[in-house]
Amino acid sequence: MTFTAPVLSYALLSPMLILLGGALIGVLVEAFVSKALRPAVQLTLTLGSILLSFMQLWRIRGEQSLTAAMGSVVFDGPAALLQGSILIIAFISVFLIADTENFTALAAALPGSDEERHALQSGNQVTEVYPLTLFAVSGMLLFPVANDLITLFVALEMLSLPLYLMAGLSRRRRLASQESALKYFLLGAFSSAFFLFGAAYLYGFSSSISFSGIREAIVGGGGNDVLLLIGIAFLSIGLLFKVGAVPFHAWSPDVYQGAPTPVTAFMAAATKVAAFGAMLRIYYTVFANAQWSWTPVLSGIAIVTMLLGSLVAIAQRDVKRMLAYSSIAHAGFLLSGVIALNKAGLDATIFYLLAYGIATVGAFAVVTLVRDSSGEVTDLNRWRGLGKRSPFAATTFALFLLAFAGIPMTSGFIGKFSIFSAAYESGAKGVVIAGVLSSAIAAFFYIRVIVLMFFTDATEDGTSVEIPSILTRATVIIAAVITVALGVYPAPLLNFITDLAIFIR
Amino acid sequence: MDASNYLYVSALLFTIGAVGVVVRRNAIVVFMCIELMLNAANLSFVTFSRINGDLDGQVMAFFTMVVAACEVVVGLAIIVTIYRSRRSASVDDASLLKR
Amino acid sequence: MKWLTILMVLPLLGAAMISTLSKANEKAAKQLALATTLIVMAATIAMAVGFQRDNIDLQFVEKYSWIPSFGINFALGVDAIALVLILMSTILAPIVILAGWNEAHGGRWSVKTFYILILVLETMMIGVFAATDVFLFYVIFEAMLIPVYFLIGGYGTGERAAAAVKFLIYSLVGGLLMLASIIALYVMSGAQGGHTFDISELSKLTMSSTTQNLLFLGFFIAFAIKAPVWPFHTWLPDAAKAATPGTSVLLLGVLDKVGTYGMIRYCLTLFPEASKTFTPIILVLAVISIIYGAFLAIGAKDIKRLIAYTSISHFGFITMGIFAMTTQGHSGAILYMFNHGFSTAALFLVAGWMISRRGSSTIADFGGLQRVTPIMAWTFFVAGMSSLALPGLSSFVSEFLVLVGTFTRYPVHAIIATFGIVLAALYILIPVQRALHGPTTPGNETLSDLNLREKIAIAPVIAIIVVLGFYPAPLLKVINPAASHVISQMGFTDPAPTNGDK
Amino acid sequence: MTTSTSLVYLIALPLAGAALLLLGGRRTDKWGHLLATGLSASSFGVGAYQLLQMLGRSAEERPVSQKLFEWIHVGNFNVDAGLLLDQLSICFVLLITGVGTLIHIYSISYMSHDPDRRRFFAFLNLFIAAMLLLVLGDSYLNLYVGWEGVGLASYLLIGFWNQKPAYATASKKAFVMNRVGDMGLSFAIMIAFATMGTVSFTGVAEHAHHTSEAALTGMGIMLLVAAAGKSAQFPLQAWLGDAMAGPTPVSALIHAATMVTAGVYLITRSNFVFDAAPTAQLLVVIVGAITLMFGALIGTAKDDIKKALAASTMSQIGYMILAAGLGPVGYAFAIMHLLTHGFFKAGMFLGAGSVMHGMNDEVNMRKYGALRKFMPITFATFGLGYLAILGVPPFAGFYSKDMIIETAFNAGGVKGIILGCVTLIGAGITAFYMTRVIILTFTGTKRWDEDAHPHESPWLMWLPMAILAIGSVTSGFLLSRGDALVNWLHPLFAHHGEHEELLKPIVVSGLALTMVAIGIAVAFLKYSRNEVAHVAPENVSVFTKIARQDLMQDRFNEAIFMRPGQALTATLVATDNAVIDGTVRGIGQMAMGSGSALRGIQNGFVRSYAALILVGAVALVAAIWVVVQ
Repeated sequence: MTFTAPVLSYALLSPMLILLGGALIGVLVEAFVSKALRPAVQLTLTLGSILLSFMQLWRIRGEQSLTAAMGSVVFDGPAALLQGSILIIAFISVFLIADTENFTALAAALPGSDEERHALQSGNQVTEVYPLTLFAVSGMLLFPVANDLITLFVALEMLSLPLYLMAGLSRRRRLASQESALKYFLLGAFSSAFFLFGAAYLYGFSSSISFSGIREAIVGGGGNDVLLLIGIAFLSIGLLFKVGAVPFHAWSPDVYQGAPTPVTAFMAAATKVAAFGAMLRIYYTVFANAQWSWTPVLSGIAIVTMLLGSLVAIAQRDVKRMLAYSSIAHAGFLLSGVIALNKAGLDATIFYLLAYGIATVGAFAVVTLVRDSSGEVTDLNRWRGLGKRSPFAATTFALFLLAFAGIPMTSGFIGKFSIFSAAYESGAKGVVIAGVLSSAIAAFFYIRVIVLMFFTDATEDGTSVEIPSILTRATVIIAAVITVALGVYPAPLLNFITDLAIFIR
Repeated sequence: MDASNYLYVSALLFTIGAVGVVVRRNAIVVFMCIELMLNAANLSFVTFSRINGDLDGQVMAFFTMVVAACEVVVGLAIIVTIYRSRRSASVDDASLLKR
Repeated sequence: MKWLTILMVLPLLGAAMISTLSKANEKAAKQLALATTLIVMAATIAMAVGFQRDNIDLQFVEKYSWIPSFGINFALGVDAIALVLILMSTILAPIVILAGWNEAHGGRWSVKTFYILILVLETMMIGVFAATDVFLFYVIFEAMLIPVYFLIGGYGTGERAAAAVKFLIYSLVGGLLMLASIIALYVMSGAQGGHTFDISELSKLTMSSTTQNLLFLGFFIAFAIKAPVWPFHTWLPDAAKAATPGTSVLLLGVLDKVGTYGMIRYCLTLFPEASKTFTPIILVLAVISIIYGAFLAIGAKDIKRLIAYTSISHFGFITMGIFAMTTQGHSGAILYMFNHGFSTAALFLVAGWMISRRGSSTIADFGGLQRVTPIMAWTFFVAGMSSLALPGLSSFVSEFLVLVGTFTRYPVHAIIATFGIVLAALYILIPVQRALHGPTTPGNETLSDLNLREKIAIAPVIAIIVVLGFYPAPLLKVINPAASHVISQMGFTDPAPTNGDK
Repeated sequence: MTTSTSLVYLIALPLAGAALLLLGGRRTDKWGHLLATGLSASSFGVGAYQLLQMLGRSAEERPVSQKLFEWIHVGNFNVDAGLLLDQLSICFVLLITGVGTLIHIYSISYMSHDPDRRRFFAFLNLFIAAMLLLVLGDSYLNLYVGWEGVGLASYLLIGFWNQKPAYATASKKAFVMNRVGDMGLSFAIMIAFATMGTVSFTGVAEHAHHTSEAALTGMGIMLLVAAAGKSAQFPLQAWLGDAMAGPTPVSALIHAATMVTAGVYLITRSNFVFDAAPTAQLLVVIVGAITLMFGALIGTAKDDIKKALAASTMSQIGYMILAAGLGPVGYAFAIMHLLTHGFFKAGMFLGAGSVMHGMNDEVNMRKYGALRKFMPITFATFGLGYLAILGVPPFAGFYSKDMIIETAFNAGGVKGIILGCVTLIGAGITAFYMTRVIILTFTGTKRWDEDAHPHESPWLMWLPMAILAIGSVTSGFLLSRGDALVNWLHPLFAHHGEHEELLKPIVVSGLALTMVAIGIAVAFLKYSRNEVAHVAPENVSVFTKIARQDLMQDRFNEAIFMRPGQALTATLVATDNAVIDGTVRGIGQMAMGSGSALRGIQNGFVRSYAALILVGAVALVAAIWVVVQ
């Protein structure tokens, strides 16, 4: 019996490997570098490895349609684009995370205990969040390029587990933070159980764990459809949970609110990209030929998601919760891109993911700016008159809201237009109409916030806006610039996507 | 003996686990139920692997165990922190965040 | 020479220059804004001179690729209709700035912001009429809302925030309906030989009558909200009441015209069949608007709301003229758009001066102004006369053309609409009597009459109103070819004299 | 048709005057009135010149036209700003400019104490210009411009003292009721264009004969509505009485001599329409008959001298309209009465003004009396006008009115007899109320307020009165000598066969004079013998009470139009807020409500979230199952 060594083609894996390397070093730094230097070192390390991996990604973007690690990872145009988006978002999110003000000095210490206080006073700030971020990012990179069920599952957990922990790291309102971690974890695990069960049935149906194998089985037909359908259904649950689609959305408002805002920004933006990336690959390649079974159901979910997200957002009084619901609504919009199941849909979804992700990071970045003595202020009523006290925060936040609302001249509009037209092209008129309708509803509450900030006068307990750290300011500005640029002249990016985004099967 | 019976067992286990998650209050128990579901999935992997006569399913099962182990680490960490700060492991007590 | 681009860029340059000024330097901001708008006006007139009357094709055409992957172009060009409206907008802009010299004070934000918003708005006003690419049109159509939103909400009075929101929500809902239609058009164009947003290309699309009707509605409702046509009108009085007079002039005088302009340029050209299908309903709505608006104007207690309601009535006339499908009706409607711009401007500006002096916009608070401030009173009177379409003033020509044009094809509608002229007499003369006549009510004795700046601002408006009343030929010569072109494209010919079917 | 380049000056001169005085402002206060008078006079000069020119030409060469500029050309709707001066319009031109000038002169003194005299003269000039445009326009649309122009001028002049709320209301009322008439005119124009494709007089005249009677009837009725509005004919007569709020010269010029007769002009001008539309013509007659009685009856009960004269104006115009309604035979007489009436009624109004001038603007005749001695000239001129309106030979009214009565009788059949009687009785009542005016004002005992020092007016005022008086003595004779006016106008109207005469002219005159005599007698018995109460007695017949209230016309309008209108307005305002805006707000509320309702799902319990997921999972499977089946 001859044994051939597996070909891994490291070049294609390198973006992920670099990040993992960075993460491991980060762990060592956490252990051995003096607490004075630690934050700086960690930050440079994290940014550095993200940058490096991005450069590597840029180098290899051309080498399309290659599979790596014995075909368990596929690297094609969409993969490059999605990984690129994730890295960009991660990069600017790290700027926010760098503002340690948000994170507990010592996660292990009891809330309000002397231990904690002491850690805080002695400036003994643990910075495990950086390596965790890197682990999560590498998982996210792996998620959309996974080419078999094992890799997919591993990637899913790789990106989830760090996030569960990061959600619990808030310095203020720690109980809420921990609670959000718990909820996120339990529900996440719960859904991944469904995911795994679905995977099992797909394997049972196709007697293969590789996507190509499953796809062939579907194309060939003749298998036991019951297995297939249960497989699709349960696998979808896992993915829909990650993107926060109704009725698997319940976790997101609580977690978004409880988690430290930088983390919220990071997961709201990056997780969506990763999860939708995976969805695109799976539904566009693997399940494409079983579309008769799942498109209608997914359309239904998309519609419900848009409407419910928009409607409930109206009634929110907390900025972060409102953004959470708005992100639910956007999940619905994005789903219509998945349903489209055509080239236009693919391009549109990828564009939308990047545009939306960046705007989201920007929006949450602004939220981190609005503070008073006891930390961030997320109660909308205390945002009254923000326009007067902090034109910068108010204006940029308004810009991001308009982008969410899909007002022309912002990236959001181009995204909405392209994704809806793709859906319409595929004949999903109902989804488009629901989309338009919920956009109208959504506009209602975005505008309400703008009115709050600009047209009403501050209540006596006025929120003070602390001078933002350079990095946070940078994040906001970068996000704003990109949001406008993509709205005014999106042609280059769109062309780039159109040329690159072709799945290999 | 017909292998499909194992599938019924695994489906049963999965259901028990799922229901358990919904009905039990203690975070640890809830987590155990989830583990149960994972193992149900594993069982069907193995069964299918037997039915299909290839090893992929079993490989998958191994991976699952590893991942589950990681999950336990993270999960217990979180649950323990909560327990320490709340002096209770009931998932219903943790309901600050709502509406 | 790239006229249209230049026109669109100039205000932006002005805005940029203003933004470099210090907040304190309000005077400079005003002067800079005024200068900019004057230059733009001059440029527009210069362009208009070079316009070839009898050429019904688009002129001053420009086209730059914008988003190739969607077949979107930054395409500009004007026909007579667009030209007339651009002319109106750019003439109104400096007048508004000069007339409302101090209305930016007491706003939430600095004076310079106000003028930056105004100039940005001017760019969009030009662009929205000049766009020949549906996508570009939509982008400006929507983006335009933002500056107005901040102008109302930031510098208005009273319930300004609520009014601004109402305005924005209404418009956005309409816009989204239009977006749905636009998406459908885009997809269809893709299916029928290449994605495009070029109007002339899109008008060639073949589609089932059901589709056409639905898409038509998508566009029409958006425009009916903008115009506004009954029953989509309730945002206008609130907005007009809350906004500063200058803003109201731009809102009613220019922005609302986008609605009626859109009906001609998009509804009729893109969906001729559907337009015919819906004409009966639309005509009814138009007639209702005319009568209904007039009655609400009669019932209005607030002078700004009153003017807003009169506009609803006037937009009824315009809509009726558009869908009467006769050259008279059509030319009349287009001329009406132009005239209404100026008569409303006159009314709003003078009303604004009255209000700013009296510190109240309730009609009952005025009285006997004719004795205290004769010039202001008579200016208001003349504006009112043109609003009730007194022969010899510009509005008469357009209103009569609309009526006569409608009568030849839809006599009943025309007859009902004509009752509007009696109501018009009431809704103008009632405020005239309450505000200008009678004994001078306490608190008004010391009001000051118009100062030189205000006289200079209002003089050209009055002049235009009078001159065009007696000699509209120059405008009509420009409008007629375009109007009859649209009519013939729709496959209509004017009804021949019936001799009473003898 | 001859063309001319000088017609425009007729209008341009007074218009320039108005513009100059209005824009010039206070600077022109000193000489403004003189300029205005001069311009109006020079306009009269142009008119006279035109007449001479015209006389020099043969009948069919007489009409003169001038195209000023291209006005409205759209599709096949082509209207130029063009003027037409023919035998008909020249009569009006001279009446307007002539009487107009006299009244300008009169006003110089009458308004000398008014701070706004300049504005007054500006408005007078504006009126002259508009009125000339009305009679000179060569198409219905040009006429329409003048038509509303005079409406505007009348509005401005009635409300000249609008600081008095009542006056302001009066002016508004006049404008609005006129607008109702204008609406009729615009309908007529629309019908003309839709059916004949033209709105010019010549064009319509050509097409009329091959256009269906239905269309022409419609057009005719609409023209009648217009005429009723402008000429205060039933049922749009209510505004004229209140219009007396204006300064007296205005009442003389606009609401007696010229503007209110525009309706007669419109109908005679549109003879080609009415001749081809008998029904419409009949309506014209009916309206005329009703109004002449209506006005006469109101006249009997008025104590306000101006209102009494106004009522009489209404009734006299009734005569003209009636005559015009009698077709080709009547047109000329209508115009003749119009001209003579222009003289004597204007004269009497100026007289009334002169009286008021002497009595500190007192208008209640019950507070006059025995003024004969104090203002002899006024009395004389007024008296001549009185004789003229009564139709006593050889005064002007005798010729014009008797012609109308005669033609009425000759209209044939029952119609003829009814109309004849109506006109006769009208003549009688006229005699009654005019005599009443004379007695109450000039004869009898003094019933003045203490502070009244009646005195004769300055020459600037009595000169015009005198001239007009001469006119009211001679005009009738001159115009009818050798059927001068009839022959002059003849070419414009359809030729008509001779009617068989029901009554000989002499008989008619006899009857008329008898009626007049009776009227005078009754008046003397009632007012001259017994003392006149200082305040109007209340113990009078219901009939009188009703007459005092203008036969309930205002109550009628209020009940039928005003109150329902106000109610409707109120309802619509309420609806707009509650229903339409309410719906919009409701949608907003709904979204809000459902939003907060759905928040309930998010109860914070992780187990219920899990349950949600579980349910979702089951639902998902079920859904897919359904889809597949």
